[in-house]
Amino acid sequence: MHDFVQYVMSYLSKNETPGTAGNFFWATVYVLLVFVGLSLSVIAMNWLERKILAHMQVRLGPMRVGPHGLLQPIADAIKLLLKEDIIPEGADKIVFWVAPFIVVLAAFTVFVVVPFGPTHAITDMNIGILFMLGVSSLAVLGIVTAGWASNSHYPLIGALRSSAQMVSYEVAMGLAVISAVMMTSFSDKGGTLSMIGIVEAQKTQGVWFFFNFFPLGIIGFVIFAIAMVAETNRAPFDLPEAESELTAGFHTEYSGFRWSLFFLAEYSAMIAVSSIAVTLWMGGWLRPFPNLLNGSTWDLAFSFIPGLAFLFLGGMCFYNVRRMPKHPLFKIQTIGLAGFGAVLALIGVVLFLPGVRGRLDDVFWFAAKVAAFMYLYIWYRGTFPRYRFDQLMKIGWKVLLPTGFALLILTAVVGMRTELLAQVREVFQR
Amino acid sequence: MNPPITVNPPVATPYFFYGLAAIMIIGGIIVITRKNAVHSAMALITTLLAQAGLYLMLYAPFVAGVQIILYAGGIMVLFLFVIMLIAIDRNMKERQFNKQWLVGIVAAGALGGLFIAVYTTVTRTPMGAQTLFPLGNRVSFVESQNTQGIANMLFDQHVGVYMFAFEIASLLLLVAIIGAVVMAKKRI
Amino acid sequence: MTDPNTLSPLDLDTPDKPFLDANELVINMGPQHPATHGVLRVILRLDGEKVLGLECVIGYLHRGVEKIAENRTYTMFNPYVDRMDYVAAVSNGLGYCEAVEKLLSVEAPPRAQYIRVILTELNRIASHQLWLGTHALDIGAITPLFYTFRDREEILKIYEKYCGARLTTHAFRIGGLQYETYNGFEKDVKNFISFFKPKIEEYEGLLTTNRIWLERTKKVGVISGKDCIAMGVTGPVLRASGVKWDIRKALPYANYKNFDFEIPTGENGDTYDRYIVRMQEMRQSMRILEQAVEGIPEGPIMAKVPKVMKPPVGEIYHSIEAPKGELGYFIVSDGSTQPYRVRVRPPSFVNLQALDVMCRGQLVADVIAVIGTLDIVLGEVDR
Amino acid sequence: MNAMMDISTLHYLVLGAALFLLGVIGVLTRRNVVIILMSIELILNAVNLNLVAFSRYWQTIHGPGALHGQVFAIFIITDAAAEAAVGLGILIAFFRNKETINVDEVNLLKW
Repeated sequence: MHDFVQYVMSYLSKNETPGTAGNFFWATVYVLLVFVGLSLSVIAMNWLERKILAHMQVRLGPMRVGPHGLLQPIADAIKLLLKEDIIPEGADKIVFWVAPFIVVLAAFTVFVVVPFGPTHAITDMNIGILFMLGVSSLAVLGIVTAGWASNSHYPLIGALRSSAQMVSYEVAMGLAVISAVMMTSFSDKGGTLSMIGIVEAQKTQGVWFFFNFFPLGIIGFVIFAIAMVAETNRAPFDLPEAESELTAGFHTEYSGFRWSLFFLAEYSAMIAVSSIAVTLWMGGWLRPFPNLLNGSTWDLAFSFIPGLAFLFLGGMCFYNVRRMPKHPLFKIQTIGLAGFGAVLALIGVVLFLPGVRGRLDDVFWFAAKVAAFMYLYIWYRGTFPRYRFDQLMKIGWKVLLPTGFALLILTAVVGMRTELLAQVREVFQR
Repeated sequence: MNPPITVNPPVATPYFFYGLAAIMIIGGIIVITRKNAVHSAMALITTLLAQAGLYLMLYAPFVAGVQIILYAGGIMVLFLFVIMLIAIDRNMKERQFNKQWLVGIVAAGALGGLFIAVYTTVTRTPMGAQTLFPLGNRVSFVESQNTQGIANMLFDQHVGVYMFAFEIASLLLLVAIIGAVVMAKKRI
Repeated sequence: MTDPNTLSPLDLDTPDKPFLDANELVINMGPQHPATHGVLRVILRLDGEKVLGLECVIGYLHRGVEKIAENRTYTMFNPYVDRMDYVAAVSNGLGYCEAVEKLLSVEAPPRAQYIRVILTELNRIASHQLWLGTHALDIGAITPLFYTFRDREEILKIYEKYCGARLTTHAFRIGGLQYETYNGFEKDVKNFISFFKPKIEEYEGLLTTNRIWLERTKKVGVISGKDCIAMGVTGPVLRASGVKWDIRKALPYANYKNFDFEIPTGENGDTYDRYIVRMQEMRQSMRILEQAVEGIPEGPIMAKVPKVMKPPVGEIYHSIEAPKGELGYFIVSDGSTQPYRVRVRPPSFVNLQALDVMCRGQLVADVIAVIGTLDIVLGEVDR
Repeated sequence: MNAMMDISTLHYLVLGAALFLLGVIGVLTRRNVVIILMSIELILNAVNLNLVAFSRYWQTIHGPGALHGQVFAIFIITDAAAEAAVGLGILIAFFRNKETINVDEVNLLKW
């Protein structure tokens, strides 16, 4: 027993991820934490998307279940779990069963390497970014098999569309990623594919790759940002599930629990690709302006922001408690909202504790950046019409791909400019 | 016995090897026996992913990553795509094996015999009689240098010997792209 | 290519072959499909995703309105016309009332005519709003739908205050109006005009210069003015193809000749032009509304019509410019209290015939865009 | 750890040989071209497995920088991608003309 405690405690002094330290206990804890956190954020994302989209569209969104519809995702989950699980006549049963699990597995497995902080990742892989791209590309297998196994025309077309779309955009996405990975190699430490290494490189080079080699970093980021929307089949690239054309695309025939797995996978894939973007271009867990506003005073000031943000959210809840109707029917809702605000405020207060503050503000900054991307996704959905299939392919192959190649070459040239100039000078001197 | 340059702990226990090997063999058997090509493809994907796991056990993470991206995520999607494009319903009702299946199995058996013969051959060496590939030569490497090592092999001016081969491979891919387009497109 | 006479009909008898082999795939879109605006069934013959031809199967909403007319008196039939194009019920009522008035040789008094024009133009705006929302939704923009429904609500409120109903209003009576306007009717209309003017800009801000919207609508579903005339296509579809034909100007009915407004036309006859034309039409309707609400004269609202209507033996064809095109009523009277025959020329039905011409060679996604841009209402197509 | 339980190069080689045999049986006995192509993928993978195992064996002798086997494996994966693309392209062209994907019906050099 003492050995076990020793084993558990020994990790805390180490300054590395549990996977790297080879500590199975903490690795399991981290896996569970990431899984729970991901599920919670998918639930939160579901509620937020409905509320934000509703307010963009001059409606209120869910208001009935819980204060401001806060419990609506839970009600939806219960409804979905209780629904009949229909398997269509003539469907390939085994494949039909397996397909959603492939998608969910692919979407969840990528989080093994996502760095929420310098030590807050399940493991740090030498091939981190390669692993993420590879595993997230496995999701397309689930989508294709789901469409095929349904034994119906609309899902089949949806599946073909989505596989073509995802395979095409993976190329452009890969090019953008390579350009960012290449940027890590223009320092003394040498390049790396590890997710943590990429953020560390941004720290040592003193610049987020978004601003690196202006405007090359921005171009790479934009390519990735377009490709990632296409990869996750979201508006305006939501052709595989284009409601007005293919009813629901590849998951037309799915219902209940299996459908909710697709839903879960879609949202966690969105979070996954956003984390890639944040890691590669937005400086991962680094706080804003680490090089401009440096020094211990600024560090201290920025480390208070997470707690303040939660306190602000809690304060908003209490403000809205005052605005709730005073009717007795709303009593439970008012109390619920106050309780929610209290929980948020409590989290905020806990985040002020010095020990917690130092360990968790990385996670906060990472989550905040990912949340900004999530908001972008919702914003796109509220604003844009849908592309047509040939236009989608045209953008992927005729715009993003050549731009990506040019970007790759330019990044290499700009990054190696001193060496190149030296060589040119050598040639002229001869 | 002195521990070799142990930088990494062992990736996994031998049970992982046996588990992954069993998955691969069962997957391979399913691939060549199923009527339905989609089931075959799914089994092949499982085999490929298990193989990626074996690569990780062999301290070859980069090859494992390439295996996942290219094989499982690229080539197999292409396979599934084509299987769905061609009508397989009719094909499933037909005879699945050709007339030379007996000959085929006999030939494969002979090949297997050859393998067994090779792997059990005992040669005399200064260290005594041993098979071609002696047991127990596990060693650990700095895993984090794998990608860089492969890059050196491919691109480095001094160590790299595969630069030319790399260029030829890109040419091969170009030819393959053009060939595939010519084959598959109805009207060019 | 688009000459309707040379189009070979869709051959549905030969069985469809596999996907890539003969490259022909027959897909059944509808009658239950989110983008066919009700119960339209479209049989598509596809080459990959390219449309080789299509055929509309209609009649899922057939209620025999024309036959019902033969068993009702002229007055009793009046509410039925509202149920045809339920989105533009007021226009349908106007056409029918004016046709019977012509048959009876009476004319509605000026005050009634002004109020009729106001209500009809409001209805045109409401219909175009609904079209815009659903059309944008089909193309994937979900937000305009909520904007248009928010603003359409204001029009429906005016209707509700005026006659108690919101959708199938039955606002007009043969010979004029049944109800006098309520107190503040003019103020409400004026308020609506000032409320709605910035809203059009809001819609256009979301769509008109949106790259994706341009790509999805430009050069999609092109039809030439000649083809339109050959197929009898009317309304904004015809005008977007460059033909300046509006019955309000060409054969003025009600008192449209008193108003100053323009006929917006397009050039290319594609989906984008139709969008622009309809947006302009909303603006022109506002112009008419401004003039009409200023000039409502005092006076009676009902002409002298007999309690039991027995029009003289004869026949009449009267058409008006409904929001979707030419809405015509052909009524044959045998001198009794009931019409011998009522034939409706619904714009949606005629416009729908152009779908095949407009969709050939386009992609499946364009079929949805074209169905949206034709602005059909299945209640009117099937009657 | 027990030396018998330790996984040596030979273990990988035996597994590779088994996969290779499965692939060969598939190629020789099946009629469906798609499955034959998949069997070829099996064969290529068996070879890859051997190469990576050899690479590790080689590294124990020549140091961690000697990654020849892994580089070869990557080349073979590239090759497999090219092979799959062209093979499936031929398959589609063939299916379009003959409406079959059985190899024993491909017995004419022209049609």
